[in-house]
Amino acid sequence: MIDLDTIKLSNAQIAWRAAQDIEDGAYVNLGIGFPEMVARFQPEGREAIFHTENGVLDFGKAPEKGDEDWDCINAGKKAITIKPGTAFFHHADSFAMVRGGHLDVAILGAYQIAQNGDLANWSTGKGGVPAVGGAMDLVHGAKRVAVLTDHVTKKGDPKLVAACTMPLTGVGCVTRIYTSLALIDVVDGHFVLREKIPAISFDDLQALTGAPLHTDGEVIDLICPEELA
Amino acid sequence: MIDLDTIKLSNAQIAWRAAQDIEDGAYVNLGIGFPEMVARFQPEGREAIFHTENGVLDFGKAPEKGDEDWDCINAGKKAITIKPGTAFFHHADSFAMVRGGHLDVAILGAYQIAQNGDLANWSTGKGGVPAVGGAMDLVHGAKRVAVLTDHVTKKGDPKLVAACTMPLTGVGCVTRIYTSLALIDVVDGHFVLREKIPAISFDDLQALTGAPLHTDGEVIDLICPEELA
Amino acid sequence: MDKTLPSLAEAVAGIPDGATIMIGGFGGSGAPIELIHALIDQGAKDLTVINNNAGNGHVGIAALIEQKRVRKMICSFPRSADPRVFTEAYLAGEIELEIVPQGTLAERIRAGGAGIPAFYTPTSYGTDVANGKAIGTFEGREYVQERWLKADYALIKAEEADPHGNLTYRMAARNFNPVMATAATVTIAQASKIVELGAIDPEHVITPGIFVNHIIEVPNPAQEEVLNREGAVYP
Amino acid sequence: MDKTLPSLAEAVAGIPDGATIMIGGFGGSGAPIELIHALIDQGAKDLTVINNNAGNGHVGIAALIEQKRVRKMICSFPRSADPRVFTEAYLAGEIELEIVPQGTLAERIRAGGAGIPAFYTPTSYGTDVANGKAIGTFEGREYVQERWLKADYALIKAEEADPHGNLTYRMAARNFNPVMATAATVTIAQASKIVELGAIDPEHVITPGIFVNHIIEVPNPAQEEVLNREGAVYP
Repeated sequence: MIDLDTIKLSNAQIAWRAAQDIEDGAYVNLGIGFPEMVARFQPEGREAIFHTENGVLDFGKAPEKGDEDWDCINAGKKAITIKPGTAFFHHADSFAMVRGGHLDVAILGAYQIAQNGDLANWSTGKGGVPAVGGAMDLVHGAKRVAVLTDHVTKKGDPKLVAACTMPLTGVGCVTRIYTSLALIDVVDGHFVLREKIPAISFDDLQALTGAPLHTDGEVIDLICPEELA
Repeated sequence: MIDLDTIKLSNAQIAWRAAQDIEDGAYVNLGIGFPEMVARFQPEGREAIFHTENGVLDFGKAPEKGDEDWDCINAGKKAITIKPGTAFFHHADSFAMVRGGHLDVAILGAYQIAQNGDLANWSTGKGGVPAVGGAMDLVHGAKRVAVLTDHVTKKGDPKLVAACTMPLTGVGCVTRIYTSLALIDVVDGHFVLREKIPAISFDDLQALTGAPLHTDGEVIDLICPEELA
Repeated sequence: MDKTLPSLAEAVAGIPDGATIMIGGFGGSGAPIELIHALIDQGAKDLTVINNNAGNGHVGIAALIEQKRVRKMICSFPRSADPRVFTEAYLAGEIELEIVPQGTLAERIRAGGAGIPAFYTPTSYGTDVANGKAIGTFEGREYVQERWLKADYALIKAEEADPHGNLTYRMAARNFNPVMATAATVTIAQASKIVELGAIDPEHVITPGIFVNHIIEVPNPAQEEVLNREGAVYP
Repeated sequence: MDKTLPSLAEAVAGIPDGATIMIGGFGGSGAPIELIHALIDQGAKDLTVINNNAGNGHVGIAALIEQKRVRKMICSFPRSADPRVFTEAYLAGEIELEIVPQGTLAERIRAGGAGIPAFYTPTSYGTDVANGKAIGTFEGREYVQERWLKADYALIKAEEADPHGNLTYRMAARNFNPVMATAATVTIAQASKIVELGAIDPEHVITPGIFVNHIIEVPNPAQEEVLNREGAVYP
């Protein structure tokens, strides 16, 4: 059996790959946690404008420790900064941007993604305190909804599945999945493999995926910067 | 037959009477035209805050001729001025104030008012160009909807009627009617006469009114300042 | 990223015949006269125009109607004083009219921009304007179901714009402009002044740039009211 | 007209047991800590609290919950890092929870303030959160019907206030505060500074005074985040 830990992409590499798809001038919302990392890898010469649900557009980097202004935070409640071009607005206006289709891309984390684009990322369904936040709005608002995720769970179970077993965040909403092993699109109810890391074979990747992987033309080698490994 | 023209209140007197009912601190919208006159007669010591649908709260008096700034107008497209406390906002926010019940009083003109509080004031139903403006929003938004009107039409027909024959602006919305002869409330589907000018008898007033006038306690003499006649 | 275009003509160049266009303003206040006149010069016809009114005098929307470019008006208050360009076209059966109460018009446009396909309002319940619309009862009271309103283009008038399209408005010229900016596929804003990025305080931005596609500087823009008092005619 | 009250205690004095209270803020940003602590001192219990979150640490809403004053939370994201005041109360069955997606929460509150009893949103369609809600189909797509949300009181945090209750907000501390101000029977705003009438530029007013009943000056207000990093506990 292959040792995934030695071959899989790091979170930084997955985020880097997602960043390569963000066009110049795109309005982008990055989910709390791992997806926030995408902002670090915006290709030079391309300017993305980041939106955060709590009412800030076009914000700057995190401040130095000790320089935080706790009135200036992102949806993850981390301190951010303003920069030329920043705008503040209230929550209803913020979600008008989201729901109204004004974001070009939303990039979220996932527990499970089904081959029809269903996403489960808010509740494991196992009790505890449910907490949905803005994810259910984001998945139906942005023009393109992408997911960043490990290809499998910590226990090794597929996260890309035939049908989600966990409570859904949204129906048929995900269009692209950046995993630790591959780049997969959701097309007409199927997973379509676009890119995979060279260290894994198609068959091994299929074995780690809970629904059939289709191809549509060449599968490209997914190569990410070594220094992010 | 009585000569109404010699006894009836002037528009200024009707507006004056309406102004006496506006409490200190009330938020008030005055309809285009005749109702705008109410602002002139705000009793001393009571401060009303005026709202105009096109996005201004707490505006000042009309500017001197020649001093108009045509970016600063009211719903009647007349020039207004700002004063300490003025706020500007967009149209959706403005009608959130209206529809959301934040106005204390709206005072409108009328073609017909029915004894159940139905109001017709936007279309005579006779063709021409229909134009509704903000009246349909105002009648369902303000906590209190009052009407200023001549008691009868130019032809002498009642404007206070059993049921409106003209297209409705709103259903059961009017609570108080200031006419050129009387002050009448709408209570439980009836016209209740509160005040009338001394120069007209109850019977003559009833004859000019298209539905029964009820009383509930004393009918007070409606006395307005002579200098406004 | 710089959303600035060099000319009004370029800004409106892509608007096709048959387009639905929201035009900001309430009467003349906030009306993007220069953009409307550029649209007249451009020649697009068979337009559906959404505005609170239907023009005044012989400039702006009235001129667009006079040039027979407008198939349909969606508005709350199309009546105007003399000259009565819309009125005559309407009575001659040359232009369609959809009357929408003013607050419902503003809310339908906001809904279009906010991804809300339908909502319920007390406005117009029991009137002819509600004919044919679904009625809902909530907490014992009846409401009329209204649908969102969107457009292919919005032509709006701002006071300041920065290169990312962040906008401010002057006084009551704000009116429908910010909501229309949110509800069109392509929003084109004329601004009295284009300022450098960062010159607008982030707390004073009224329309964030995400809603704006193109900006054009039009210093000292015309006021419809002033033009009409001067008897101006366009073109 | 002057809406200024002399003390936090007077501002919250009238809040009865069982009241529904909107509390502004997103996490600690924009949270009216001093008003919440005055409410704790006042003693009202059996409250329904509407906020994006359910408190952090042992101050603000977390302290209100810890003092067992809250019967029910309506929020989008009640999870918090240690200490987990809400989590423990919830798992112990001591507090009710209504989970609302964040954008739906904001829109329901806006609808409450804007006189819109119900609206349709794509958000939550096909999920457990939509269970039992009416579904509407518009232009071939399904949407969930959501109802307005109103409150007896809103406790909000502003930056500047004038005597008529016109408000501004500081940076992202704006968040839910302006919409909550519109949706409560009584809106009480604490402001870092009360300025004279006319000191706020009419174009910079974010919450017009019509939405505000009482203002109280609270200079140098506490930041929940800072309090929690210091390990603060209230009372």
